[in-house]
Amino acid sequence: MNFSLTVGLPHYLLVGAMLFCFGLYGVFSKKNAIAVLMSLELMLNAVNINLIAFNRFLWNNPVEGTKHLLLNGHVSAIFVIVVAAAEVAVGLALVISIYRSRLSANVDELDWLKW
Amino acid sequence: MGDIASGLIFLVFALLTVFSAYLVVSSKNIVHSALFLALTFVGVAALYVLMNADFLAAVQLLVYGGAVAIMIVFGVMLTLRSGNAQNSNLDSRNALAGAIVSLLTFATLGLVVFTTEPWRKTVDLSATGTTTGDISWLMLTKYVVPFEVAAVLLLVAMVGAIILAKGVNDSK
Amino acid sequence: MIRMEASFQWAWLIPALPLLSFLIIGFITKKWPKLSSTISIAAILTSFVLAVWVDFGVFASGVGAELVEKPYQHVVNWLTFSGVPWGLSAAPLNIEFGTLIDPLSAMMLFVVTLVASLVQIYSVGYMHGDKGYSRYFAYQSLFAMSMLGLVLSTNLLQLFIFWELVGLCSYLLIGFWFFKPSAREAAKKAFMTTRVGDFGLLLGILFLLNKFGTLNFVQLFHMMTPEVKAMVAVGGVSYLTLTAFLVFIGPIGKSGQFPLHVWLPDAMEGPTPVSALIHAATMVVAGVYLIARIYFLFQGASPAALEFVASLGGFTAIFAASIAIAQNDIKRILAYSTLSQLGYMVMALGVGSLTAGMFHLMTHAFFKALMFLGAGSVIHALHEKQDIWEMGGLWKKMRITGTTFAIGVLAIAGVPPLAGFFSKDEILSAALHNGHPVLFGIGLFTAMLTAFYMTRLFVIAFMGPEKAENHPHESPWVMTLPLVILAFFSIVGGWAGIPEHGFAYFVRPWGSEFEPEAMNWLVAGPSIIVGLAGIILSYIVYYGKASDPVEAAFPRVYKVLKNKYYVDEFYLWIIKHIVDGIGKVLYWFDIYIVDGIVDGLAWIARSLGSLFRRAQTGQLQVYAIIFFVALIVLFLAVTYGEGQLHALNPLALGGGK
Amino acid sequence: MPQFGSDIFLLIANWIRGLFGANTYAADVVMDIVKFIMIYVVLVLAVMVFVMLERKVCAWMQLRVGPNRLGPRGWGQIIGDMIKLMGKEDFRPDNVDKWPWALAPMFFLGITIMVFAVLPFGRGMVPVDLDLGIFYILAISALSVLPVVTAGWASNNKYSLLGGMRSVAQMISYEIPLVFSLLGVVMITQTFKTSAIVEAQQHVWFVLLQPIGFVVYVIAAMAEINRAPFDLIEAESEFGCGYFTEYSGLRFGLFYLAEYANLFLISAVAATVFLGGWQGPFLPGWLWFAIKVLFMVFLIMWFRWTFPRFRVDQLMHFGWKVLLPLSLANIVLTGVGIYVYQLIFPGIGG
Repeated sequence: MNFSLTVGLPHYLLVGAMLFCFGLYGVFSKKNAIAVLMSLELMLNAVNINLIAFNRFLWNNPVEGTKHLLLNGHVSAIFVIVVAAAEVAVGLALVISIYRSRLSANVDELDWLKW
Repeated sequence: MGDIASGLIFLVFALLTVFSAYLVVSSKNIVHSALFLALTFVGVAALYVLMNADFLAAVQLLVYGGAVAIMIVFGVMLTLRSGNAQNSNLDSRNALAGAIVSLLTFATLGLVVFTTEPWRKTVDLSATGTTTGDISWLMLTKYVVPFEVAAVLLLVAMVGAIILAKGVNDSK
Repeated sequence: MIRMEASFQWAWLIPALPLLSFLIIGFITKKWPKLSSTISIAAILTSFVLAVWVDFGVFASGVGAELVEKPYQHVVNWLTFSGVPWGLSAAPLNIEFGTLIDPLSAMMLFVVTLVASLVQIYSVGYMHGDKGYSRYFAYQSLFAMSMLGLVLSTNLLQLFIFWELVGLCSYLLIGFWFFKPSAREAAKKAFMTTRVGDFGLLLGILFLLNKFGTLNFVQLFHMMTPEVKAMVAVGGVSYLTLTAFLVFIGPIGKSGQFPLHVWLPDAMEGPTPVSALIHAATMVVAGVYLIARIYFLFQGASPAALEFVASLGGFTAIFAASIAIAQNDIKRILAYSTLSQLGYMVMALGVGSLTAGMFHLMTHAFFKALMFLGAGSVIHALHEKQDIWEMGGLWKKMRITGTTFAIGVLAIAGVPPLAGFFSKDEILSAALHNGHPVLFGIGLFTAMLTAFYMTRLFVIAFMGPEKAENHPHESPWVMTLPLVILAFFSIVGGWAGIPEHGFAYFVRPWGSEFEPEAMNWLVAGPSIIVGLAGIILSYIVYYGKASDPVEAAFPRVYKVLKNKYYVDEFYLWIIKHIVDGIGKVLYWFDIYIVDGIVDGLAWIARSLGSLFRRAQTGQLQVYAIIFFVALIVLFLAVTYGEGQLHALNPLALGGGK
Repeated sequence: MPQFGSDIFLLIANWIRGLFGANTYAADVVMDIVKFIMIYVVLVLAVMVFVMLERKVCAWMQLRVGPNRLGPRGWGQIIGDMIKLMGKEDFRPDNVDKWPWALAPMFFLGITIMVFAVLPFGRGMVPVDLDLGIFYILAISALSVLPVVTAGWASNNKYSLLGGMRSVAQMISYEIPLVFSLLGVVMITQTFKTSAIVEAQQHVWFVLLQPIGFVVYVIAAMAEINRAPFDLIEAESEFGCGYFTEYSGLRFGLFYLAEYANLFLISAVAATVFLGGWQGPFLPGWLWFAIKVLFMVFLIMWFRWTFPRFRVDQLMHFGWKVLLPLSLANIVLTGVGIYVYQLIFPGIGG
C-alpha cells in the first residue's frame, strides 16, 4: 500500500474497526452494566461509520432516473441510531430497575440464571 | 494542499474518536467514561461531516450527544453509590480474555479491510451538497415501512422504559 | 358345484355374526340383558345354520374329497411386505385374512357352532339373574367369533391371532366372577400357563416364516418337498422337526398336555357352561386342531416328533385319568377327564391317525359338553354344591339330567353303539395298527380308568343316598333341551364313522390316500370289555357308599392322586426356590450390574454436567467472549480455509478476497 | 429599498479577500479566522451590554435605580465587574473531579460560540451558511446539557449535583418542544438554511404564521438556558448556585458569559426564525437584527423579573403535558395549512 495522505475507505473502516473493538473489549470486560451499555454504543457507532463510509466510497451515485443520491447507508445508519436510542432507553431503565432491587449494577452479580 | 489538509483533519478527528473510545473503556471512573463517550460521539459526528454526511452528523450530535450521552450520564449518576466514583468502572475478571478476543477481532477485521481489493478506494467522488433531501426522499419512498416501524419501535421503547423505570404500581 | 361355492364364500359370515353380536351387546344393549342374550343366540344360531349349509356343501356331495386335495380358500390381502423375497417362497411376504374350507374345518365348524349354540341357550337358564348377564353373552359371542375364526384360518398368523383371542376369552370367562379371589387366580393361572405354550408356538411360526416365507397352510403344504424335509437345523435335528416341536408347545399349553395341564382344572372356577364350551368342547381342542391343520409338518418331521407327540398324549391320558379317580369336585372330575381325553386325541395324532384324533375330538365334544352341562344342571339344582359326596339320589329328582348324564357316561366309557366307542376304538386300532403296542396298552388301561371314574361320579352323585338338606329339582327346559340334543349326538355321533364314505373318507391328511378300514373286532372287543369292566367295578366299589372306599383301602396312593401328583406343589416349589433364587440372582445382577451400568452412565452424565455447568456462568460477558471467539474462528475457517470451506468464500465476502 | 450602511461589513470582507489575490485558499483560511474573532468580539460586547441591561431593566421594573456610580449613568459598572472577575482567585476546592471541573465552563461557552457560526447577522453576513443551519443550531445546543451536568457532578457538592441532575431533566424535556416548535417554520420554508429562512420572511414574519410555534419556542428556549422562571438548576434560594456553586473567578465568569451568550443565542434564533431576521425597512440589516435581538432579550428579561419560579414537578408537567402536545399540534396544523395552501395556490412550494 503506497503511502498517501489521501483518505479513503480503508481508513474509515479501520477507525470503525478500532471503535468496534474498543467497544467489544468494554462489553467483555466491564463490571458496570452502564459501562457495558456505553461500549455497546461504541460498537453501534463503529457500524454506522462503516455504513456511511461504504455509502460514500462505494455507492455514492444518483439513483437511476432521479437526481437523488443513493443513500441507503445513511438511511440504515439512521435506523441504527433509532434502535440505539431505544436500546439505551430500555437498557438504562433495566439497569436502574435492577439497581433498585439489588443496589448494584455490577454485571458480574447478574448471574442468577447460572447453573 | 487540500489533500494534506483533509488528511490532517481526518487524522485529528480519527485520533480524537479512537483515543476517546479507548478512554471510555479504560477509564476507571465511570463518569469520565461517559464524558469520553460523548466526546467519541462528537468525533464520530466530525467523521460523518468529513464523509459528506452532514445530516447524519447533526443527527449524531442531537441523538447521541444530546440524548444518549446525557441519558447515560444520568443513569450513571442514579446508580452510582457515593464515595466510590474513582473505582466505579473496574474491569471484571474477563478483562484479559476480553482484550485478547478484541485484539483478535480487530486483527480479523483489519485483515479483511486490507485484503479486500474492491475496498481499497481512496477516490474522493467529490459529491457535495446536502444529503437531507435525498435521505428524506428515500425515507418516504423506499423505506417508508421501516420508517414507520422505527417510529413504533421508539414508542414501544419509550413506554417500556417508563414502565421499567417507574415500576408497575401494584396497588391499582 | 356353483351352489357350494356360493355357500363357501359366505363362510366368513360365520365368525362375523358373533363379532357383530359382541359389538352390539358391548356398545349398545348392555343395559338390557334379555335383548343381549337374544342377539347373541340369534347370531350363533345363524352361524350354526350357515355352518350346516357349508357342511352340506362339503359332505353331502362329491366335493368333499376334492377339498382334501385342494382346499377352498377365500382370502383378502392384509399386509404386503414388498421388496426382499422371504425364505423359500421367493415372493414378497403376504399376510392375508380369509376362510379355509376343507372337511376338517367344516367338521369343526359344525361342532363349534352346535355346541356354542346349545351352550348359549343353556346359559339363558343357567345365568338367569346374574349381574353380568349381558357381559357374559358378549364374551360368549366374542369367544364364538374367535373360535370360528381360528377354525377358518388360512394361515398361521391369522390362526395365532384368533388363538390368542380365544385365550383372552378364556381368561375373561374363567374370571367372569371376578369378585371371587379363586376365580381371579384361576384366570391368571390359565392365562400365564397358556402364555408359555404360546411362546413356543410363536417361535415356531417365526421359524416357519423365516424359512418358507409364507404362513399359508396350503402353500406350506406344497413346499414339503424332500429337500425341505432334509434341511438340517442344529446338529442332527432337521429343521422341520425343530419347528414341529416348537409349534407343538402351543397345543401343549392350550390343550393341557402334561407339563402345562395345571390350568385346566382350575379353570372350572368359571361358569359351568363356559367350562362346557371352552374348557371341554372347543377351545382346548384348538391345540389338537392346530396339530391336525399342520399335520403335514409333523409328517415331514422326523418320526421322533410324532413319537414324542404320541407319548406325551398317552402319558397325559393315563396321568389325568388316574387323578380323576380321586377327585370329589364334580367339575374337576370332568376337567381331568377332559385332560385325559385330550391326551387321547393327541396320542391319536401322534400315532399317525389324524382321522381318529379328529373323530374323537368330535364325539368328545358332544358327550363332554353334555356331561358338563349336566353337571351344571346338577350344580344349579343344588345351589352351587360341587362335591359329589354331598349329592346323591338325584336320579329320582332329575330324570332328564340323569338320563342324559348316563348317556354321556356310557359314551365316554366306550359302550357301543354310543359315540365314544367308535372314536376310541379308532384310536386304539390306529395305535396298534401303526405299531405302538405300548400306547395301545396305555389307551386300553385309560379307557378302563375312564369308565371307572365316570361311573364313580354317576353312582355317587345320582345313585348315592339321598341327602336331606338337598332339594333338587329338574332344570328349566332351556337347560334340558341342550342336554337332550347333545345326548342325541352322543349316541349317533359315532355312526359317522361307519359308512364307506364316512368320517375317515373326508377327514384325513391332505394328499393322503383314503384307506378304508373295517371294524377291527380284535381291538374293539377288549375295548368293550375293559369299558364294561370299569363300569361294573366302579359300581361295585361305590354303590351305596357314603365315603370313598378307595381312600380307606389305599390311603397313600389315594393321597397322591388326590393331590394331583403334587404337580402344582412342585411348580410352586420351583417357583419359590428355583425361580425365586434365579430371580434373586438376577435382582442382584439388575441392582448392581445393570443398574450399576445405568447409574454409572447417569453418574458420568451428571459429573460431566456438573463439570460443564461451570461453563454456564450466567455471565453475559463470558458468553459474549465465547461467541466472538467462535465467530472469528468460523469466519477465518470459511474465508481462508481450504477444501470444502473454500467453496463458501463468495458467500463470506461477496466474491472479494 | 435603500438601506444605509447595509453592506459595510461585506465591503470590508471583500477588501480583505482582495489582499490575497488569486490565492482563494489562503483567503478562506484568513476569513475564517476573522469571522471567528468577530464572533468573539460581538459576543463579548453583547454580553457586556446584556449584563448591564439586565441590571437596569431589573431595577426599572422594581422601581430602583440600579448601578449608577461608575461611568455615565453607571454604565462603567460593566468594566468594573469584568476587572473584578478577572482579578479574583481561581479557587479550586479539594475534592472536585479536576479535569471535568476545569473543562466544563470552557465547553459550555465553546458550544455556545459554535452555534453563532450559522446565525445571519445581516444580509450576506452568515459566518458559515450551512445547509443544515437550524438543525445545526439544535444539534449543537443539545450538547450544552453535558457541560452543565459535568460541572454539577465534578464539583463534588450536593447542591451542584442536584443542579446538574435537574438540568438534565429540564433540558432534555424542553429540548423536544424546542425542536418541534422550529419544525413548523422548516416545513413552510422547506429548508434548514438560516439565510433562506430569513429571505423567506421578506413579506411576512413567521411569528404571524406560527404564533404557537413562537410561543412554544420562547418558553422552551428560556427553559433551555435556565433563565427564570425556569432557573431551577441554579435556584439560589434552594441550593446556593446550582451547578456553578463551586466556581469562582474567571471560570465563574465563563459560565456567566456563556449564560448571557445563550440568551443572545436564543434571542437571535427567535429573531431569525420568527421575526424576519435582518429584514426591515430603512435601516441596515445588521441593525435590524440587533434591534430584534434586543427586543427579545428585553422580553425574556421582562419574564424573568415578572414570573415566580416553577416547582420541579410543575416544570416537568408543563413541559411534557402542555408544551409537547402544543408543539405537536402546531406541526399537524402547519402540515394541514401547507396542504390547504397548496390546494388553493397550486405550484407554489413542494
